[in-house]
Amino acid sequence: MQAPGRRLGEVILDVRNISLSFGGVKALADISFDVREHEIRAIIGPNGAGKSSMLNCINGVYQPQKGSITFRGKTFQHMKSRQVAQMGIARTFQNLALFKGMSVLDNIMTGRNLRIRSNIFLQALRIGPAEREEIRHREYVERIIDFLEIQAFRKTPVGQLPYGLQKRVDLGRALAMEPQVLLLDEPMAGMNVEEKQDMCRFVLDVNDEFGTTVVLIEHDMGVVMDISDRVVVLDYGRKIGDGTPDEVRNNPDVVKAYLGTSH
Amino acid sequence: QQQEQFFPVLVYRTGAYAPNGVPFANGYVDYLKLVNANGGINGVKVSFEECETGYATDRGVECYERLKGKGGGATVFQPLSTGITFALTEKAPGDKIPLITAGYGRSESTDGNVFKWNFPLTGTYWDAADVLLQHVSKKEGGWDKLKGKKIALVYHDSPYGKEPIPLLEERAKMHGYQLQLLPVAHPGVEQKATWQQIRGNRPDYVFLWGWGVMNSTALKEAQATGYPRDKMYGVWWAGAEPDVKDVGDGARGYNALALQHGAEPNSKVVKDVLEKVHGKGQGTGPKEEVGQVLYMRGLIAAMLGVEGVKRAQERFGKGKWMSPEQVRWGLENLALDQKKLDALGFAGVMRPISTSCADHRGSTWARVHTWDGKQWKFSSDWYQSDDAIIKPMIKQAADRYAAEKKLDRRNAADCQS
Amino acid sequence: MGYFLETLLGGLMSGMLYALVALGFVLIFKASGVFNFAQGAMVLFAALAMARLAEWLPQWLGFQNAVLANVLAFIVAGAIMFAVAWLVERLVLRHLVNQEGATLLMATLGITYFLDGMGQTIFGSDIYKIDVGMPKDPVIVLESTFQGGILVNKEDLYAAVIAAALVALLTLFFQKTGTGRALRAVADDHQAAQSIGIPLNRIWVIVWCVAGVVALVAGVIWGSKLGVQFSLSTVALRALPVVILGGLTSVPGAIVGGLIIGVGEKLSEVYIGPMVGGGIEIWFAYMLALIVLLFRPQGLFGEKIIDRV
Amino acid sequence: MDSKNIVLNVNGIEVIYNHVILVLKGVSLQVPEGRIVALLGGNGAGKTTTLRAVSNLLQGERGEVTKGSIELRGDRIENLSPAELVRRGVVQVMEGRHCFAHLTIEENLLTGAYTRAGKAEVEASLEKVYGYFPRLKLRRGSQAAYTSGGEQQMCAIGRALMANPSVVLLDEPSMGLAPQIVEEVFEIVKDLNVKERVTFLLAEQNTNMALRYADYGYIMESGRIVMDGPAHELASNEDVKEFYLGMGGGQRKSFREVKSYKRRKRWLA
Amino acid sequence: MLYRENGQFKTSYRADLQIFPIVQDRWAILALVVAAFVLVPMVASDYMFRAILIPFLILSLAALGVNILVGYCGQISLGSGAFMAVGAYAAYNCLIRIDGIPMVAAILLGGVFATLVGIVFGIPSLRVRGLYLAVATLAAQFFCDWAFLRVKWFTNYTPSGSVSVSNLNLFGWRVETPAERYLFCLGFLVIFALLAKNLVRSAIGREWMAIRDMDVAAAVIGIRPMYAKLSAFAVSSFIVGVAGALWGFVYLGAWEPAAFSVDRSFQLLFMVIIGGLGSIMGSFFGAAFIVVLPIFLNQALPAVGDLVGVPISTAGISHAEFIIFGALIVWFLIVEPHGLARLWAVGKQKLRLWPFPH
Ligand SMILES: Nc1ncnc2c1ncn2[C@@H]1O[C@H](COP(=O)(O)OP(=O)(O)OP(=O)(O)O)[C@@H](O)[C@H]1O
Ligand SMILES: Nc1ncnc2c1ncn2[C@@H]1O[C@H](COP(=O)(O)OP(=O)(O)OP(=O)(O)O)[C@@H](O)[C@H]1O
Ligand SMILES: [Mg+2]
Ligand SMILES: [Mg+2]
Repeated sequence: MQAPGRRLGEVILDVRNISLSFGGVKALADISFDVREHEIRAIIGPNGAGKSSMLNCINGVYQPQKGSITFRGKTFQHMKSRQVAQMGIARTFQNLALFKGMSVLDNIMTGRNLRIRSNIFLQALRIGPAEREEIRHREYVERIIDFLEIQAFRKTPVGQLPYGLQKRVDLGRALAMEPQVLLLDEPMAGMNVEEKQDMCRFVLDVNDEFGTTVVLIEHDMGVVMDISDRVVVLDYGRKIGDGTPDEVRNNPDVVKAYLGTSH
Repeated sequence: QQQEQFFPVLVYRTGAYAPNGVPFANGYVDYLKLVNANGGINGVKVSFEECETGYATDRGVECYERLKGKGGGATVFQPLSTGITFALTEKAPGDKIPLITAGYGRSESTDGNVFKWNFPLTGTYWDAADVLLQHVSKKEGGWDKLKGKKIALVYHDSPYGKEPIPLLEERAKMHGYQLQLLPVAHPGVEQKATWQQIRGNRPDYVFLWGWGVMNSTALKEAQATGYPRDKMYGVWWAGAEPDVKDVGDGARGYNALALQHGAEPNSKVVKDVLEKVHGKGQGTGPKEEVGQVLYMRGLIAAMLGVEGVKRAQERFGKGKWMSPEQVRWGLENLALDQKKLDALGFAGVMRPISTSCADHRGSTWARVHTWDGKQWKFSSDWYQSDDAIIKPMIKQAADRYAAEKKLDRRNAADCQS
Repeated sequence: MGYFLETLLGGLMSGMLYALVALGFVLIFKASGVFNFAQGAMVLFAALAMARLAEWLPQWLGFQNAVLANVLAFIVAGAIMFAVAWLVERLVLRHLVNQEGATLLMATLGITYFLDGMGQTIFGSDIYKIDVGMPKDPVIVLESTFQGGILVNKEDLYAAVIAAALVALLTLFFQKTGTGRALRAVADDHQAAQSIGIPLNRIWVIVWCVAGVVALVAGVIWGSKLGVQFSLSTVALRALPVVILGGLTSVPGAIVGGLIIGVGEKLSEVYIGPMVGGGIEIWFAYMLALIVLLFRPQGLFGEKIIDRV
Repeated sequence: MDSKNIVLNVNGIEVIYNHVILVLKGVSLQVPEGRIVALLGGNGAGKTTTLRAVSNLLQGERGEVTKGSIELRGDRIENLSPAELVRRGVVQVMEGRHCFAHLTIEENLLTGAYTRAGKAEVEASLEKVYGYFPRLKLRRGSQAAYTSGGEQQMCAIGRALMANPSVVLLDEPSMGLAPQIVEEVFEIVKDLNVKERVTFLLAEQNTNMALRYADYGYIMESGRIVMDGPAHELASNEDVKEFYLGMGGGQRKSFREVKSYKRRKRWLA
Repeated sequence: MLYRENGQFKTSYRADLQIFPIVQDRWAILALVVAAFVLVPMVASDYMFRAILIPFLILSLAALGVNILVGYCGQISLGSGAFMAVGAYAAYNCLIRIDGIPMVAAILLGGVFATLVGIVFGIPSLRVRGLYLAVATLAAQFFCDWAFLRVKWFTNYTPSGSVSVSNLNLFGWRVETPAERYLFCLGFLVIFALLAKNLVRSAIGREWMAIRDMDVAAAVIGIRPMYAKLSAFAVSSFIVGVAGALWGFVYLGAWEPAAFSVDRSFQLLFMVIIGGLGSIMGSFFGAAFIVVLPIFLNQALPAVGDLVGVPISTAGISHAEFIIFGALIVWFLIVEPHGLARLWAVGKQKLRLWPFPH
């Protein structure tokens, strides 16, 4: 099931034999999978399977004890967060890691930080180039705000927003980085169907218009099966399935470990 | 209606140094009340206002600013804090208000040629240190006996505590005793390590340059480490009742300088205060406190200010209100001889004082008193500090100050004004 | 050698006294996540109450017995500290549930000012004496082994023993699962704790009350050593590095921290101080704490700082 | 509904945050004894706020009920402390988990039983919760902060159950849980409801599930109740189907398809 | 009804990016600044200048600096007093050791040295956080206190260790009268406030806030914690250092380390918390509250006492001052935990709605 006009490219992100454990808990055991350019890749699995930990490894938040990650042909033992960001990988968080004291606008503006060129003195004086730069980025961020339909909350401190909107802001912040790969950790948790539809639309649009590769963790099987190209299934640190949604849906291991019978 | 002579009173009745600040303030205020009870300064009534500094420099500066313009111009400021003195020394010349720092403040401000507005009357810390050394050397049997002796200075780690160091070092060079410097951080309640060092080092004498709780703490620690109290000598700010009161017997034998006076419950001025101020129910503090060491110092400080006014009136018009500038002249030309002192009721409390343009200190006399477990008793004769040593030090320090400030020394003509 | 041991011993004993003050901080922090800036003021307030009551009660009630006076004063001062705890909860903490640490810290600062002012208004600002009959003069032991012997301060020794006993008691209290766990829960999340029925109000009164009693004990011991006066509240500043070194949430940490800081600062002042002009003990204590923090950011026994997305 | 059996009666409440933000504009709802009532609505509708108002947890958020009344079995409860409410059997599972980060999973659960005496009973409850969520048992010794999102959610639910409540306010229990577990949670709800007559007020985004298990539903929008009715009626309402169940025209729409008709309208890159 | 931004549409982002997007605010602030520069010097008394306005301005400046570190970057610091001291002593040494150096340059150099020291003591912040960090900064405080007492070179070998500065002049303009001193400080404050405001609403300010609110997430979007924290320490201690130099030069004239003791550090921290963490405006409110209120109480209480016919003693007044001050702090926090600045904002919001209740 592939949208017309969308080609999957080469492998852009290749995760090889990643192992990660915390004390006695083996969060990830020898996990390998790849992500191809422009695709929407879902990761699913029961609670505590290691999905978020996987993203954390790609992201440089956790450092896997074993394995390597290859991004665009370059291989890393483990990555540094800033490096990852500079290479064009952005992410959202499962537990909302927004900057609580800042407004929606400022939160999304932080996503542009890597692209700010003027130095601290120019910023302090805010003359010419610094101001122009600020406005340029502001314009970009405003487009994201329009896109995510959160214009009305532009200046609201994010702490006061309802949960679902915070999730959108989180997405907005990631989008502001103009990423090549977008890692989404349960972006649709705590939303009703209509809102999930909106979120899906955002994700699909980004994927479509910019060819952004998306890695998506989600528990709503409807969403996963509908919009992803390929799915990885983790189960307590092990990989138990990998393939198109249809393949995964019919994989007995997956059904047993995760989907249950009702789906 | 005649203008009243306004005395600002900077006090600290709360905070870490309150136990010592309160009796001083009470004495100061009571004396002003006594002056009024006696009809004012040649008929000029005295008014006053307290301002709480908490011994903090910035609060002190605020008080100064608040009170300096009152009553046509504050007569004289007495900050009772070395820190505030330093700050006001910079401000007073601009505002043309004299500062009396009786027994504290910067030692070099004795040099009236440079420090036109400062009056460290009755003695400075250099005098104090010198007198202590004289006393100790006398005990030992001569200056030469000090050779090889160890003297530890336990001092409040601030300009106040550091003032005596140059003199002690100067004398150490001359007489070959060993000086050990032991600073104690504000407010002085932590001295365990200090006294541990003293116990390790066993100095022959300990000089105590403390203020407030630091003094009583030092005595307690001395007791706890078994250092003999009779080998301890305090400066005149470390020799009053609050310092020893709650140590009680543990402080027996402890000596301290008396800034001329000690506790003087029997002096005439005390009786006057009891009769004319306390007797009328206008006393500022508790009755028992009248005549105690710091109370007396408050009285004397106030008296010096009042006498400055009186002296100024002699030149600028008896019974008139004196401007601060005129008072400054009065302070610079003080001539409190024994007769005047007797008349004021200060007989036996202090020695005559006379100042001049060059000498703003007026007296270099001091003696030692000792705590016997119940009260302070004089235990030495009068000493006079050695100007042969101190004068050059004053000159040098004052010159430095003048150079830094790009000030010229006052000339003879200026001295007349 | 004897001198070294003596310094060490002195350090250990003053360490115990720091620990006693530190304990107050730890208790309140552990149980509510509030850094109680007012601990020093509470020590002062309690000590002032104790000192003055021991003077006043015999006058009011017309008896002479000094022991009785002290006992009564201690009890009444304890009751006063309880009242303080109750008022603090009623008037302050109750209204600041779920607020950030900085806000609560600031509120305890307000309490500090209030207590300082109140204490001095009610009890006066002179130096007062607490005399619970602690021996002041030193004893020299092991004179045969070391030249000059080792000087031991009985007063310190008693104080250290009392402090140790108190600490042991409180450790037990916290280990006793139910309450201890609830307190930790409150510190983690006021709201969630409320949502499962932990009565914040009562817990806070209890904890502040215990902290008040600890402050009273600290006040009595320090007060009898140093005299009761405003500067007593500055012992809080000495106890801070102790709390941090031991870990903000650990009762035993307060002890170990206290001992380390006590010994560290005394040794440094005695052995390093003279080389650099002295007066280094206070910053040395803080530097010591800082160095430990570089290796263990949560202090020696503190709960690991949670750092997770 | 039979008014005698109403446990929880919320009557026209208005809630203001921070003295200025008016969020609830007169919300009324009733929860009958032994029933499951669902509270539905989009993001920011005010579900959480309603639950907070009931459980009196508003204060910590600087919110207050300015109008209306809330009654529990006929008694006004606006001024009770949350702890007192728990004593009366009302427990809330807060949105966003709020586990005690430094406590282990097991300690979290045991803290949930704070109001209960009787060691043995608590022990039994603990076993019961572990029975419901075996994953928790596996991770019992781990500090809550270091467990996965779903595990924390289980912990939060389990912790509330440990209080042995008679009325549970559940705020988005299914958030972040795997599909099976979601199902299980609702089964637990049903189970407790049937076997122990526990009453539930359930704020939930998973409308589908909620309406399947609830007896009655309220739908909120921007601070008001806009629709209510028995669950099965709501479930068959066309608007509800369209907006809350994602079943325009009786058929579940693919998430991929939704996009195509809305897309041009919005994204103006 | 009057205070409303309805109908004020911003047509460009530049317009929206102004410091005060609402016209009324802009005019009000402009009027305030003009009044501060023109009106105040005409009407204020000497006492106002020297005892209230000047310390208020200087401590506002210091609070501003502290707010950048504590309020914006979330690094609790109790070492601000030390950085003030470094600023003051460094400026003093520049002034006396570099011939012919203009005073402004000396003051700014004081700031530069404070920056260096600030960065050094900021390094632990890379590992240590929260209250634990506060203690690390206290180490800075006590160390600096000690160093300025003990190292004689800093105090130019004055025997007492107290230093003094006089003859302030700014490129030939002798800053002599209180009004001139006031204007001098005001100039510094306005410029620094503007620069600081620019910083906190630029990328760097967002970095600081991001680090404060959620450092892991900040790292993930490419913010370097080290750069953000150390730059906050640097900017903050620069401003605090300048304020310290002004405190010594302009307000005190002569000072000793006690002028920058740990009490000052606490005072500054209180200012930013009471005023509002993460708010430039809050620094001013906080400074006003902490500097002016005690003085006001100190003067108002006797009057009140007279009014009701109970003369209060000096001690009584200052105790009452403590009590009232403490109670007010608590009261304000209960009314608005996020400080006076937030209270102000909420007030404005209410005004906007007025006369409707919501
Ligand atoms: N920092 C950590 N320290 C200790 N254990 C951890 C840590 N991070 C994750 N774990 C453990 O690793 C396992 C995997 O966690 P992870 O967060 O990756 O799960 P997940 O698949 O995202 O689950 P969910 O769907 O519930 O979010 C869990 O059991 C969790 O408790
Ligand atoms: N602490 C707060 N301060 C100010 N406003 C708040 C606060 N909490 C919530 N709000 C506002 O109240 C409104 C309702 O929020 P609430 O959390 O009750 O919604 P909800 O229905 O639970 O949404 P969600 O499904 O996203 O959880 C929102 O507009 C939100 O911005
Ligand atoms: Mg996860
Ligand atoms: Mg909600």
